[in-house]
Amino acid sequence: MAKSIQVIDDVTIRFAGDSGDGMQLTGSQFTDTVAAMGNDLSTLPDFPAEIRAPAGSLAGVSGFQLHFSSSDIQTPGDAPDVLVAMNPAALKVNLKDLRPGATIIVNTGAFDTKNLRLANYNTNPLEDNSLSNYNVIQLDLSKLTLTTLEDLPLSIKEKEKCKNFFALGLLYWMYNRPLDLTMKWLETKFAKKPDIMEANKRVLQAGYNYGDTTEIFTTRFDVKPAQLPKGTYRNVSGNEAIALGFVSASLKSGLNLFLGSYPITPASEILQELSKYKNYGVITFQAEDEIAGIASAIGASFAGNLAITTTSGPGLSLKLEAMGLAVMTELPLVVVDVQRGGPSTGLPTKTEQADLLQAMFGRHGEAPVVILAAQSPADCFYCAYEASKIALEHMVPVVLLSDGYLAFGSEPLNIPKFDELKEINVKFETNPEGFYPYKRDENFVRPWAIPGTPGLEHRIGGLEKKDVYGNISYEPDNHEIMVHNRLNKVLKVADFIPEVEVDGEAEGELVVVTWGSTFGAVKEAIRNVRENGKKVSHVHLRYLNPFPKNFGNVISKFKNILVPELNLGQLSLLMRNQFNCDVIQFNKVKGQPFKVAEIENKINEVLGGTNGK
Amino acid sequence: MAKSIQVIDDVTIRFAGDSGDGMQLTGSQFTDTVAAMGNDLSTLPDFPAEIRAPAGSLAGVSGFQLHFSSSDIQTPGDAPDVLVAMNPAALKVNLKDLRPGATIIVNTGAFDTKNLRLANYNTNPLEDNSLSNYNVIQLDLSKLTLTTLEDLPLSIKEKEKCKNFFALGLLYWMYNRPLDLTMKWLETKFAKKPDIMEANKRVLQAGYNYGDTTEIFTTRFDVKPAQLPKGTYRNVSGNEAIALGFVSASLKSGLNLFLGSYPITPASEILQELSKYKNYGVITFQAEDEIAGIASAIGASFAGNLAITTTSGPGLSLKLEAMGLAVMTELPLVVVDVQRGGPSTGLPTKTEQADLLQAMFGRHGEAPVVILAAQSPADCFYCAYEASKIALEHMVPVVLLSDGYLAFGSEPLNIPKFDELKEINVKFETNPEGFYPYKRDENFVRPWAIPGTPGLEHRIGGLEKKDVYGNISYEPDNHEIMVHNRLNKVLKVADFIPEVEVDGEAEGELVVVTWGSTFGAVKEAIRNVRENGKKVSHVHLRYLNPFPKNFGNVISKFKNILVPELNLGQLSLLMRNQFNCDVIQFNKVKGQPFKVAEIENKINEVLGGTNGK
Amino acid sequence: MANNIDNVVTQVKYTAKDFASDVDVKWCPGCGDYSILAQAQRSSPEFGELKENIVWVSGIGCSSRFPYYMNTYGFHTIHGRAAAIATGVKLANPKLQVWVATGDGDMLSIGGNHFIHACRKNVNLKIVLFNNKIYGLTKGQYSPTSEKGKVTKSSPYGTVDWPFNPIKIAAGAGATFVARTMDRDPKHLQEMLTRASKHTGLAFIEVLQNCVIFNDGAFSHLTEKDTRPENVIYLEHGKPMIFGANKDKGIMLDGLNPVIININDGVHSINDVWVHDENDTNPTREFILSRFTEVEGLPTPVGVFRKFNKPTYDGDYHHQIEDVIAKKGKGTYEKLMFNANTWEVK
Amino acid sequence: MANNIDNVVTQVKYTAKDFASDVDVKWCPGCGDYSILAQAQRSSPEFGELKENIVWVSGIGCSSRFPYYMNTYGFHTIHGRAAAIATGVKLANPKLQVWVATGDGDMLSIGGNHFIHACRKNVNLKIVLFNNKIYGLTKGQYSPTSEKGKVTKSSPYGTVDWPFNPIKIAAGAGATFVARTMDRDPKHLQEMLTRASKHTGLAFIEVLQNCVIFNDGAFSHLTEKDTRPENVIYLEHGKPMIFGANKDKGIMLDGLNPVIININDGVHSINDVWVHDENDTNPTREFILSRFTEVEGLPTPVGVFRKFNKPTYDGDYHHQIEDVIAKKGKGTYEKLMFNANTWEVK
Ligand SMILES: Cc1ncc(C[n+]2csc(CCOP(=O)(O)OP(=O)(O)O)c2C)c(N)n1
Ligand SMILES: Cc1ncc(C[n+]2csc(CCOP(=O)(O)OP(=O)(O)O)c2C)c(N)n1
Ligand code: SF4
Ligand code: SF4
Ligand SMILES: [Mg+2]
Ligand SMILES: [Mg+2]
Repeated sequence: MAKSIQVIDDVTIRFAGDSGDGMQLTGSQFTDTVAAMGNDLSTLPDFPAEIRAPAGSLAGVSGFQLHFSSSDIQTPGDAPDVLVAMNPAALKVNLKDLRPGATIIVNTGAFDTKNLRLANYNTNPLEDNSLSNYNVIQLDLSKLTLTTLEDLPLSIKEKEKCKNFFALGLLYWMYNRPLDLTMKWLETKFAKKPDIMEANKRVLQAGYNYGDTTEIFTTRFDVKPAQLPKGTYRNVSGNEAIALGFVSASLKSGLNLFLGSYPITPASEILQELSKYKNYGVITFQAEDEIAGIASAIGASFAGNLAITTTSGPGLSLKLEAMGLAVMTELPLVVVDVQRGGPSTGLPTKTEQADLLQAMFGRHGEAPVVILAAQSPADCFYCAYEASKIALEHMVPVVLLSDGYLAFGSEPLNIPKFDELKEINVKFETNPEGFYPYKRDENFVRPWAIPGTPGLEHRIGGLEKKDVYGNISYEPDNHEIMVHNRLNKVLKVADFIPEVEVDGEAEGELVVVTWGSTFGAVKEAIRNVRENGKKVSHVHLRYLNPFPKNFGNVISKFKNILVPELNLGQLSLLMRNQFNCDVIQFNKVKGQPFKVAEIENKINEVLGGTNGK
Repeated sequence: MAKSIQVIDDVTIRFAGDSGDGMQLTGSQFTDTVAAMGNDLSTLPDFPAEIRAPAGSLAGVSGFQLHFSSSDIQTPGDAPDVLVAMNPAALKVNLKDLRPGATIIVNTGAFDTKNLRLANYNTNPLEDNSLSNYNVIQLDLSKLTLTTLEDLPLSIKEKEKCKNFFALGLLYWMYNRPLDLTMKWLETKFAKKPDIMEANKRVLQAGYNYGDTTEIFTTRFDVKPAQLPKGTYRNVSGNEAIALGFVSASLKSGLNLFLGSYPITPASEILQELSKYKNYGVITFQAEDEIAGIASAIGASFAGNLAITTTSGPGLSLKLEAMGLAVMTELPLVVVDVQRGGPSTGLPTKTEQADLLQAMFGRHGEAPVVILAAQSPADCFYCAYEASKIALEHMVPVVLLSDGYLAFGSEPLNIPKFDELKEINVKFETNPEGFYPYKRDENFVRPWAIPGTPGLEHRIGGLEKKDVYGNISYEPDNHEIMVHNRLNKVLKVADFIPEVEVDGEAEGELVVVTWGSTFGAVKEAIRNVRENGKKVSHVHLRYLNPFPKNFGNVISKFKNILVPELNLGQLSLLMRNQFNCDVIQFNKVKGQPFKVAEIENKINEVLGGTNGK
Repeated sequence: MANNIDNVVTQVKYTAKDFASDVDVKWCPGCGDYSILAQAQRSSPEFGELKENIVWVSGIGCSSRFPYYMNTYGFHTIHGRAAAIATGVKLANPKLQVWVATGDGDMLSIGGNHFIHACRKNVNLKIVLFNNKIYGLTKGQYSPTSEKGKVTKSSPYGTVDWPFNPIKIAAGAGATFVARTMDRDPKHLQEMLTRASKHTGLAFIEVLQNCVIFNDGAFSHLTEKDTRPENVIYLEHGKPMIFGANKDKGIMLDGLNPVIININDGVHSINDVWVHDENDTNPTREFILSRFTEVEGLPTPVGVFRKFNKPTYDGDYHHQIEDVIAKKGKGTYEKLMFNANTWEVK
Repeated sequence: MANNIDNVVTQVKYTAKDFASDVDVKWCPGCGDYSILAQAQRSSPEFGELKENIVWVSGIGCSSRFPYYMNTYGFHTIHGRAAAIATGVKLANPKLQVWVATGDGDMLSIGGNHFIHACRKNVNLKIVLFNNKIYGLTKGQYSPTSEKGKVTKSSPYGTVDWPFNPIKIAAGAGATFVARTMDRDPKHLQEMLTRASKHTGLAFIEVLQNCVIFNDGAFSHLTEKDTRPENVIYLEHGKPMIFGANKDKGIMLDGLNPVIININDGVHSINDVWVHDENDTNPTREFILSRFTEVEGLPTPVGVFRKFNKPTYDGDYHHQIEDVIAKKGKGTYEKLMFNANTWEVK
C-alpha cells in the first residue's frame, strides 16, 4: 500500500522505557541516522538517578528526546510530537510533556496488571479513555519481536531484548529514514555475536516493514536536510565535546594533556572519553577524591602540562581550597564544573546553573579566576579549547561551566580544520638571566619555568610572595600589590576575548541576557516572538569573568534587561554589582532547562502590550 | 627624688622583641594590671608566622600592643606612644609605626654587631642620629638584670631570661601601676620553681625602682579609670570570648556542646580553650582534617548536640561541601571562620575580611546560610551565643565571621548575668503523631527529632527531599519549592534579629557602614571627626545574611554611603545587589586593620569641603 | 559508658519486618545489596538494641542508599564522610548503636582517611563495607579494590593501579574486630552482623557484593556452589582451617608461610593444620590471613579474622569527662565566667 | 621510562653547597629540621640526578618549609596534599626525581588518604616524613602519632587517641621501600636518603625529629648517646639483629614472637639471632618489625625495613601510553575529530 509522505519542518520524538529497555541506544541510533541525513538536531537524554531501579517502576524510567529539523535549531524541543512508551511507567512519567494531539506508540505487551500497579495506574489508560486527546498506536512489541525471531536459537529473554529495535525500525519508516547506518552499527557491535546481530537486524527490518504494510499508518513524514554551513559535521554531546576540545588544545599547544579527576555525575564521561586517548599522550589520573584530582593537576601544571580537572558541584566545593593555591602560584589550570541540581547531593542527574557564584567567590581571600560557560553541546568544544588557551597564555586558573543539560544533550559540530583553531602561545622560560618567578609582562603574566630547566631552580607556594621575586613576604604593602596583581591579571583577559554581540537591534525596549545553556531556549524563543512582530534583542555571555569590555555599555542601551537563569539570580547579582543596573530576573530551579514557551511568555509579559518597538 | 605625675587620657604602648623574649607575656601582664585598675583597654599582639625564627632576625620579631584609656576606646591604637625594643630587629620593624616624638626604650645590651647585621642595620641607629625625632631611653636591660640577680643560684641564661620583667617594672613605674597583680601571678606560675619566681620578682621590682631612682625619667603618667558601665569585667581575647559564648549557649540551651575542629591559625585557641571545659560536658573532637571536623559536628547535630566547627579561610574552603549537607538536612550548626590574609595559605597570622562572599556563596547550588560577624573581642562572646541561638531555633547552619585581629586582640567584657542572656528555645520532637521530618512551622523551621526517640525513626540525607515528608524526590516542582523553603527560612531570621541602629543623625550627607572588626577604628574615627565639627553617621552590621530589615531603608536616607572593608569590596557587592545603591568603597588589603587616621582621612575626603551638614 | 552488651533488650521482641522501612528499594534487580539488606533486617532483632537507638549512617553510592531501607534512624550523608559523621553521632550520644553502610569507593577511595582514623581511634562503630570492586552509582569506573589491569569505563586499556586489601588496611589501622563475608551466604552474613553488633570497638566487615550491572561475577568463584568449597575457607574460632569439596585441604603455617596441605595424603594430618584463634593477642596471624587474597592459590578466608578489646575513643572520652567532673565539679555559668581575673566597676 | 638508576649523573660533581638555596632558614634554634636539611644537602650529590631534575614538594607545617631551603625546584603546597601534587608532577614528567617533605600532621592527619593511595599505587616518589609527634607550626596540638594520654595544648587532660604507626601504615598500604632514621644520626640519615633516591617505587622514610619547642625530648631515649644503644636497633641487611651497649642483645624470632636474648648467656648464641633480610619476599617479617615500637621492651628499629620491586604507577602508565601508541599510532587532530560518524554539508 502506498502511503503519502508529508514534508514537515521539524519533529520532536521521545523514546521512554525501563532503564533496561535500551532507550538511550535507540535514541542515539536514530540521532546518528538523522544527522547523516543532514538535519540539524538537538538531543536530550533523561536518566533516573538510580542505575536500574526495579523494572516497571516510575523511578526506573529512562528517556531520550530528539528534535530534528530542516532549519537551524537550538533545543531538544519543548513538547514531543511522538512518544514511544515501552511500559505504563514510561507513559505515566512522560504524558504531561507531550503536545496536545501527539502520537503515542505504546508497547501493549507491557501493560499487564503488575506494570500498571507499579506505575500507580488504577485503571488501564489504554482502556479508560484518558488518552483520547492523543493519537495512540497500540502494538504488542514484545510479541511482534518474538514472532519475528521464532526460528532463532536465542533465549526468550535475549529475543525480547530486541524489541526496542522494532520501535526504532517503525520510527525510521515513519520519518522516512534509511536503516543502513544502524544495520552497519549492529554488524560492528555484534561482530562476535552473530545471533544477536542477526536478531536485531531482523527486528529492525520487521519494524520498518510493519509500518509499510499495516493499515495503522496512513502518512509518513519527511524532514528535509537543513541549510547548515558547509563543512564536515559530527554529532557531539557536551561531555564528548569538552574532551575533544582539550585534546585539540593539547595538540595545538604542543603540551601533554593531564586530567586529574574523580568520577561524578554528570561529569564522568569527560574522564571516560579522555581515558581513551592514550595514543594522544593524554594522562587521565583517576584520583582518590576530587582534592587529589585537582592537586595532581596542579602538580602536572607545575611540571609543564596542560592540566585540567573535571567535576560537578559537590566536587567543585571540595576543590576550592586547592584552586586558591593555583591562584596564588599563578599556574595554568582549567577546572570544569558540569553543574547539576543542588545544594548538596541534590538532584545528580538534573541540570541547574547554580554554581556561578561559587566559581566566582567560592574561595577564601581575594582569589579571582577566569570564568567561561558553554552555550551548547557543540560550543563545549570551543569553550574547552579557549579555556585552555586562556589558562596557558595568562598563567591563570580558568573555570569552565557546563551543566547536565549540555553534558548529555547533543547537536552537530561543524568540525573546524586544525588551522582554523586559534594559536596557543606557550613559552616555557629557559633563560636564567634576569629570571624571577613573579616578574610579570605587560599583561601581568608571570613566566612559566618548569622543573628540568637548568639554572631556573626556584620555589613557589601558597604563602604570599614578594612581587617580582616570588619569595615569601609578609610585608603589608606587598600583599596589597599582589592582591591587585592577581586581580588585574584576570581583568586583563578582557583585552583578549571577543566583545559581546547583540542579536537584534542595538537598543530598544528589551534585551535578554543569557549565559550557559539557557542560550538555546532563549534564541528559539526570540525567533518565535519576532515572528510575531515583536522587537527583542539578545546578548549571550560566554565569558563571565571578566565580562567582555563592551557588555556594560551594550546593555545600558535597553530599557529592560531580562536575565533568565536556572538559579535564583546569580548572573543578575554580578550585573547589578558591576553595572548598577536594574535587572528583571527570571528564575527556574526545577532541575530542568527552560522551555522555549516559558521564555516566550516571559518576554511577552515584560513587553506588556507593546511590541518592544 | 620626687617625680611629677601627669594625668593623661590614654596611651598606647608596644612591647617588641624576639619570639623568645616573652613579649606576649609582658604585654598580657601589663594588660591585666591596667584592666584591674579600671581602664578601658584594647590590645593586639603581632606574631611572626614562624614559631621562633632565628634570634635577632627581622622575621622573628614578636610584638604586643596595648591601648588603655580613661574613656571608652575601640582599638589598640594607631601609633604607639611608647615602644619597648628588646633588640635592633624589634626597633627596625616597629619604628615606622610610632607617633612622632614617641618614647623608645631600647635594650642596648642587644645592640651588638651581630644583631645589627641581622636587623639589616649598616650603622647603629643609637649612634647615627636617625632617632633624633624620638625620645630614646637607652638601658642595658641584660646587664641590669644580671646585676640584680648576681647572688642567685641560676645560670646566666636563666637570669637573662628575666629581662622582660625589668622592662615591665619600669613601665609600671612610668604609668603608675602597682606591681602586686604580676607578683601574685609569678607566685602561682612558678610555685614549683622558687628560684625562678624569686628572680622574676626581684627584676620586676628592680625595674620599678630604677624608674623611681634614676635621673633618666622626670615625669610619670597616670591614666585614670574609665567611666565604664557597672558590672563585673574580665579581659577577653576574641578567641576566648567565642569559646565562652558557646559554653554559655550550651548551658542556657541545656544541650551538650560538641566541637569538631582541626587546628589552624588564627582559630586554634578556640579549640584549645574549649578542650579545657570537659567538666561542662564539652566534647572537643580534634579531627583528622577540617572536613572530618565539620562532618563530626553534623553527626553530633543529628544526634541532638549544639554542634559547632571552628576554622580559618583554608579550612572554610574545605568545609563548604559538608555545609551544603547541613543546609539540605536543615540541621543546626555553627561554623566559625576566623579570617586571615588570603588567598591560599596567604598570611596566616595577619588579619583580613575577605571570606564574606565565600561564606555567602561558597557552596554549589542555592545553599543559603545565616551569617554573623563579630565587631570586637568582647562581642565575640555575644556573637557565638547568638549564632548558637539562631542555629538551634531555626534549624539552620550559621557562619560566624571573626578575624585575626579580633582573635588575638583583647578588651574588657562586662560579664552578663546568666539571667540576662536571651532564652534559647530548643524543643526536640517526641510525638509520633503527625510527625514528618520536613513539616515546617510558620518560620519554615522543621522539627528536630533525634535518634533515641521512640517512634520517630526516620531517614534524612543530601538528596533533594519531598516537601513535608522528607523522602527523596526528584520532582521538578518540589525542588523549586524546597529551594525557596530553604531560602525563606534564612530570610525569616530577619524577623528575629535586631534592626540596625544609626549612631548619629538618621539622615544626611554621609553614613559609614561597617561589618566585623572595622567597627572599632570607624567608631573612633567618627568620634574624632565629629569633634572637628563634622556630621557623619555610622551603621554597623552584625548580621550579614539576612540583613536587618531596616537596613536598606536606613542607608537610603544618606547621600553617600562609605563602606570600609579589609577586602576588595565584598559587603559593598552585597549591598549593591540588594539595594541597588551607590556605594563608596574604601578597601585595604594589607593584612592589617584600618588605622583610625586612615578612616578619618577618608571621611574628610568624601565630605570634601563640607562638614556633612 | 554505654556499651551495647549492657543495653540488651529483653522487653521487645522484634522480627525482621520491624526493620523494613516503607521506602521502595531501588537497586538493580539481582544486585547483591538486596541480600545484605535482607540479612541486616533479619539479624537486627539480635543486635540487642531498641530500634530507636540504632542509627545507620552512609555516604554516597548504591550501597549508601542502605539506610533508607532500614526502619531505624538513618543518615545518607555525602560521599566519603560517613565514618566522620558517624563518629560525631557516637561521641555525641554514646548510647546509640551506630552502623555505617558504605562502598569500596565511598570508604576506601574518597573516605579512606576518615576510615583509617576511625579505626585508629577505635571508635565504637560497626562499619559494613559493600565491596563490589567498582563504582556502581556512577556507572562503572574502577575502584581502589579493582584488580590491576581491570578494564572499566575509565580504564579502557586496563588499570595500572594496585588494589587495596580492605582487611589489611582496617587491621593495620587499628580496627578491633575484622571480618569478611559474602552477599550470597545469608546465614554467614547474618552471623557476622550479629557478632559485630556485640563487639565494643570498631568492627569492620567486608561484604563481597556482586554488582550485576558493572562487575557481574566478580566473586562468582567464591559464591557459586560448585567452586565455593575450593576457593573459600571459613574461619571458625578454635577449629582447624580446613576447606575443599572433600574437606581434605588444610592450611599449615610453615614458619611464616601459609601452605596448603592434603590432610589425607598420608604425610600430613589434621594435627598439622593451623587452628584459627580469633582472639589471638599477636596480630601477626591476622596479617598473614589478610594476605591470603594476595597470594596465588590460597583460598579466600571469610569469618572473623581477629577481635580484641581495647578502650574505645568514645568510651575513653566520656570517662575523661566524668573524671574531670568528679575532680572539678560540674561546670556552671558562674565558674565559667567569673573564674579568671575579673574586676568590678561600680 | 625514566628510572633514577638510568639517569646517573657523571658529568656534574655537586657538593652540599650546590643544594643550599639563598633563603634564610627560619626554624627554631635547635630544631631537628636543621639536621635533616643538612643531611639532605650533603647526600643530594649522591642522588644521581641533575639538580634541575629534582623537585621537592611539601604541604604545610614547619617541616614543609623544607623545599625553600633546597636549591632545586620546590613547591610548598597546601596542607595535606603534597603526595597528590607530587603524584601529578611525577606523572606529568617521569624524568624528574620527586621528593616529598612532610610532617606527621601533614601526611598522616589531613593527608592520610593521599599518602595511602600513593603507597598503594607505588608512585615513584620519595617521601620523607618529619615525625615530631606534634603539630609544630600551629604551636603544639597533638598529632596522630602522639602517644595516648599526651598532654598538649588541645588535650589538657591527655589524649584518648591511639597513635598511628607510620611504618606499618606505609608498608600495609603498599610502599615498596620503608625505612626509619633519626635527625640526630647524620650518617644514617644521609644513608637512608641516598638509598631512597636509588629505589624505583614509593620510598618512605620516617625521620624521628625533635621539636625543641613543643615536644622536646620525645626521642631523646633513642638519640642520646647513653641510652641509644639499649633502645635502638640498627637494621642491616644480612646482619644479625644485635643491639645493646655491649652488643650482647639479639632479637630471636620465637615462632611469630620477637624476643630479646642475651647471646653471651651460654644458652643462646649469635646463631639464634634473626638475620635481617631487607629483600624478604614475604612481608610478614616487615610487619613484625614494624610492631617493635608497639611492644613494651623491644628496641626501636632504624634502617631499611624492607624494599622490593614491583611496577610503579607512573612507569606502567607511560608504558601503557607507549603500547597504545605503538598499536594505534600517535594521535593526530585528523584522527581525533574525523574519526567518528561524520557527514558532509556541501
Ligand atoms: C563529592 C562527591 N564526589 C563524587 C561523587 C560521585 N559518586 C557518587 S557514588 C560514587 C562511587 C560509588 O562507589 P562505591 O562507594 O563503591 O558504591 P557502589 O555504588 O559501588 O555501591 C561516586 C564517585 C559524589 N556524589 N560526591
Ligand atoms: C587546610 C589547612 N588546615 C590547617 C592548617 C594549619 N596547619 C598548618 S601546619 C599544621 C600541622 C603541622 O603539623 P606537622 O605536619 O606535623 O608539621 P610540623 O609543624 O610538626 O613540622 C596545621 C594543622 C592549614 N595551614 N591548612
Ligand atoms: S549498579 Fe551495581 S551495585 Fe548499583 S544497584 Fe545496580 S547492581 Fe547494585
Ligand atoms: S616549632 Fe618545633 S618543629 Fe617547628 S621549627 Fe620550632 S622546633 Fe622545629
Ligand atoms: Mg562499589
Ligand atoms: Mg609534626
